[in-house]
Amino acid sequence: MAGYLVRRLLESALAVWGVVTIVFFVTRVLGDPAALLLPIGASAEQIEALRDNLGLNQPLFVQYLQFLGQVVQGDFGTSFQHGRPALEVVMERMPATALLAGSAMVLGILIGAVAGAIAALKRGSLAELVVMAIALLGQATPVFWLGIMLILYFGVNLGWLPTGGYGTFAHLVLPAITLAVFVSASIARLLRSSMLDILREDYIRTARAKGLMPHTVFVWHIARNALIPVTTMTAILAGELLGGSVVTETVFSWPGVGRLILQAIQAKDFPVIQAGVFVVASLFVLINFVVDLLYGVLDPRIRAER
Amino acid sequence: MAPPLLEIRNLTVAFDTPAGRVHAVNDLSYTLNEGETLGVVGESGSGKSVHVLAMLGLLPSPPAKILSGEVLFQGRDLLKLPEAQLRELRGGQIGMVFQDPMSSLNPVLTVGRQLREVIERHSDLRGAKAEARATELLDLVGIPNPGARLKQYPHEFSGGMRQRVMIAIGLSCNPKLLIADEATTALDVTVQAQILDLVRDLKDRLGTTVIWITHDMGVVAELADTIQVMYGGRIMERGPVRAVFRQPHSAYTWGLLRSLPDEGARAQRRLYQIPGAPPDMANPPAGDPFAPRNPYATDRCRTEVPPLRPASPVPGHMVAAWYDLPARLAAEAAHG
Amino acid sequence: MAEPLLEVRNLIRTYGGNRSLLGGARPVLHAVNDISFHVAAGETLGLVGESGSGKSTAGRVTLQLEPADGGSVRFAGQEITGLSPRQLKPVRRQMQMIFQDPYAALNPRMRVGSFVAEPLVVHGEDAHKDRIADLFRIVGLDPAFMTRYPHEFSGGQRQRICIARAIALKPSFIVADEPITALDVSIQAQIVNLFQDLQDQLGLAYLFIAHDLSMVRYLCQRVAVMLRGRIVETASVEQIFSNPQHPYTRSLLDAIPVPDPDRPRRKRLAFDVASNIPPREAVMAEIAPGHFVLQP
Amino acid sequence: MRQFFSELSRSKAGLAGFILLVLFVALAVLAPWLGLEDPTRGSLRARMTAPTWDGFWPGAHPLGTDEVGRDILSRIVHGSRTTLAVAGAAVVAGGIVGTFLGILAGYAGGLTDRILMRLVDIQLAIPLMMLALLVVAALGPSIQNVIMVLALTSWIRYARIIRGQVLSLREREFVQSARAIGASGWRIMLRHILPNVMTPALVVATLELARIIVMDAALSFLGLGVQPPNPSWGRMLADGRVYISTAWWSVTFPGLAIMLTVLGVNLFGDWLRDYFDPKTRSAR
Repeated sequence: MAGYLVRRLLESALAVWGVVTIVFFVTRVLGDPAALLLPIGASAEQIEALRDNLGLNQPLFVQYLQFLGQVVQGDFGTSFQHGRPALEVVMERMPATALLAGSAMVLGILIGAVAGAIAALKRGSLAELVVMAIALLGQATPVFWLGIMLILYFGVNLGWLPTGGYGTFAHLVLPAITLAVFVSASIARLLRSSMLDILREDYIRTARAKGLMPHTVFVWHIARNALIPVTTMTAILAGELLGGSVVTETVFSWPGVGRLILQAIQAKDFPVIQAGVFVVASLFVLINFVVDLLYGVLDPRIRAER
Repeated sequence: MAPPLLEIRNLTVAFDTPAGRVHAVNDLSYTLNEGETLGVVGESGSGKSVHVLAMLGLLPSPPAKILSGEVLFQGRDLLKLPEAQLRELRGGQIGMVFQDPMSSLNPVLTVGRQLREVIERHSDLRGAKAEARATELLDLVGIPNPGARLKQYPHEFSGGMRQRVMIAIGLSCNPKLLIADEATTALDVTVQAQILDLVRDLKDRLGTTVIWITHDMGVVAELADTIQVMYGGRIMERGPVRAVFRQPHSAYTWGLLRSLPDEGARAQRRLYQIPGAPPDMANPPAGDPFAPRNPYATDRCRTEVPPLRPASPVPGHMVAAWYDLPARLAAEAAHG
Repeated sequence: MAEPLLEVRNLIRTYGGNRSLLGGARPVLHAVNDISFHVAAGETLGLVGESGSGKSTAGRVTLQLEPADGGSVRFAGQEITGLSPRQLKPVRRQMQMIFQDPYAALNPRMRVGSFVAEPLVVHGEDAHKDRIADLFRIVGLDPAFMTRYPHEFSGGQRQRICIARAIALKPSFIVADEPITALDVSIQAQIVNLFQDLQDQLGLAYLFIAHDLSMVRYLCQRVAVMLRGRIVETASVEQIFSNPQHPYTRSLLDAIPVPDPDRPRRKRLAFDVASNIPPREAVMAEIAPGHFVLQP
Repeated sequence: MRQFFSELSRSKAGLAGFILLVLFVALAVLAPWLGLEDPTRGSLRARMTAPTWDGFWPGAHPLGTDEVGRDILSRIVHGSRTTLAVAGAAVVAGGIVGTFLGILAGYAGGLTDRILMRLVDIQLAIPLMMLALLVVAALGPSIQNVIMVLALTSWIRYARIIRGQVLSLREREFVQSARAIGASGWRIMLRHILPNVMTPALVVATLELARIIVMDAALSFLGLGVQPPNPSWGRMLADGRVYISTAWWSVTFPGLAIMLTVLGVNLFGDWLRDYFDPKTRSAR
């Protein structure tokens, strides 16, 4: 187990290093930051001087090593737009992103789990049909469009909720519901199909042959085993939410990391792009790490392999 | 004479498939007395497993459908019993052991938990008392160090040990009837031998009635009082083990026995082989299902299903055949 | 004495062990641990053992489907361990394999005719329809079935298809890994007889792998019994059945359920495989001509 | 083929999905011949006209017009060309690369497998949307680049699933048997493994098609997709969003088009998976 932990930590570190490398090389292709930093009409000499100053004239590999050295110290450079350390700018926006993604996740899992379980247990009923139809629609609806539609109806037409922004609980409602629809649709569909698979397992027949009460069979034999695929799905959805934050936060004018990264890309603000993607990817790597450990708790067979 | 423990009357079970309705069990009737051990022999598609799952309400429906019949257990018709009452019987009065001990135990729960939950379901034992009973059961089925083993998960047990656990679960509430469905098929021969010894010992000690489903004639010979040979969803032959093995009256039973390698039979190079293949249950042959593979089949066999009739003077020896096998064999022998 | 067709000496095959930094270390498992046997042309050797005894691994390593970690395999006078795939190709014409599960042994996306013809194609031989049709007839199948896909066949028919493929190149040696275990009882005898007939017609030698001794007595001239990666006893069928020496062989014989209700039943001596690992220093001793037993 | 359609006609959901898909593909292919208005030219007189069915075809705007007076129906129909072409190309490209690498990793094993799977892990650490954004921002939003980026986010899904399939296929006895007759590695991969992973690859492809359509729309929505004057659904949403309080139709219909397409793909994909899955097949 300890060996496994060390190995898994090493893998995580390797993944983060890979991310840093990809981000470094991709951003170097984006354009010339020196030209951006100076006012329009700056002379070629001025640009050259600044390039020298920023270390942009050194060989790419040297720049990469320097960059790695800085990243290890948490230094992503100064934001061109904000004039402050990039990591600081990103971390300021982190709570907003975490709040939105977290509340959407919790809400979505709750709704999705209940709906999926009902659909699996009431096979062939009207309830299953309704749940599955809604889930299918929910999965097919692009999150950003659903957001716009909810804004149109509840914000513009009914005027019940703010159309965007951040600060109060009312601001959180629409974006959280929008994302929760997507999460719960995926969870409901996955839970239903994995429960139907589990229902075909031999050990369910054993449980029924033991004359156990239906709720015992459900909780300890069906749900307990269905937790494993749902955990996997949770990690995947977390990635989708973090990646999709770029879009949702734009739709709802939500001041999170996603919107910050988009603005930074438009402004070619490399330090912020790098810091932003680094933070989001690290968070995602961390989530995957935790989920992996959770498997060990949920599935004794996996525990034994480690 | 005491009434039989189990009486099945005209049980017919079918599966609805895209290709149409497939009859897995056809008009099956038999009785089982208390303390008796019944060995049910048949190959895939014979209906041997389906009929016991059907009577305990364990077949998924759809696609399975019980079309007719009664299953009287201690006088009560299981097929008409509400699910709640059937649940009381399952695991309590009737224990079951399945073929694959690998997949029949829940992989994420400890063995102790899976034993305790059935004990607590059907008895008043709780907590430490249930734990003690679970330990006692593991000990009973010959698992060393039962106290520690209870805390382990199924994957930490070998196949044979897992099947012992399944037997412990099946026996946990002192059932009147234990049903084992191919319980030793997935096991190594030496482990199978140990399990057979164990079951023989347990049924002698506890007086349990047993239905042992298998495809192995040898296992039946070792364990059963009565043998019931099934084919194509029907009983081909049934009777006291000794009588049936000594003089089978169904060509199928006879073929199965002859195709086994004999002790000291090396001189003859070829085994007797039953020609053809098991019937396609979606398109079963008319008449006797075994007729297309039966060298002794008569025209009547191919058109009309033979009823189960007394086969020999031995009480309870029944056969479903339009032909007289011993007479035919004797005639063949006389002609050289 | 002439060299036997197949001569296996001190064969070793291990699994697990150290891997790279991120792979983690697993304990070494000796699946096959220093075993030796030989098969003469036209002979059948039974290799008997329970699950985990290493018998299937032994079969695969003999055919070089897995590399040996030690020891030698000589086939028709040629050392075949350590050969490259290219060097092995001509040898493969001579030795074939038949598997346990006829459902997994056929490519579900290939017509059975092409499947049977594949060895001929791979070795650049004429794979004309007539030749395939002959193969179908030899194993007792209707050549009209050639254009069908595997799912249209029963287990017994599938095993016949596999046998047709195995004999397509007219090999002299076949490893049959529990070829009847997965079949219905009423079909097993058909396949066993087919094995006998093919041996008579083609002069094949078999390594017949089985998990119990019941069919072995019928098919084999000699038997080797495996336990935990070691061979514990080798002898002629007659010697094994009449005079078994190793306690494990005895328990295997004892375990065969006898289809005779009149045989008196006694409680068997339990042989616990887990606690009877043959010690490393044990060696085989010849206690009678051709009868070898592992001595502790 | 006949069996395929007879099974399909038995599933309402699968059939509905198939019809939706065929409908959108037909619209996309036939767009120039449908007598629609020029999707790129508007008229200032017709700015932000609400949907009207008067004097339908041609002349009216059944789905209204946008802020520069372009017919929304025409833009949606022409936009489907871009969407389906981009998504289709990305799915095929990602599918070919991913399937190939998946087979290679699974069959070759060892170092090849380790390196490929580490690469997958690293790429998976960056949420796909962010990776796509970064790369498009760096390379510029041309059609080829968008396709490439979408394929880049897609190959890993194929590779992972196909590799898993190959790992179990590799142990299957017919593959062992092919090795026993002396077949080469390439022959085994091509004749024995590839045909047996085509169905899972196809199932992944439908899942991916749905995901890629949405991601493509999201990229356009953020202004990093296919550039104007080519109509694209995501771009229409972004443009219409500004006028949300006065012209609801300009955001509603493009989104509806995305949703229906994805719904069609998902419905058909679900059915396809069941159709190919032996477990559910035998249960039916």
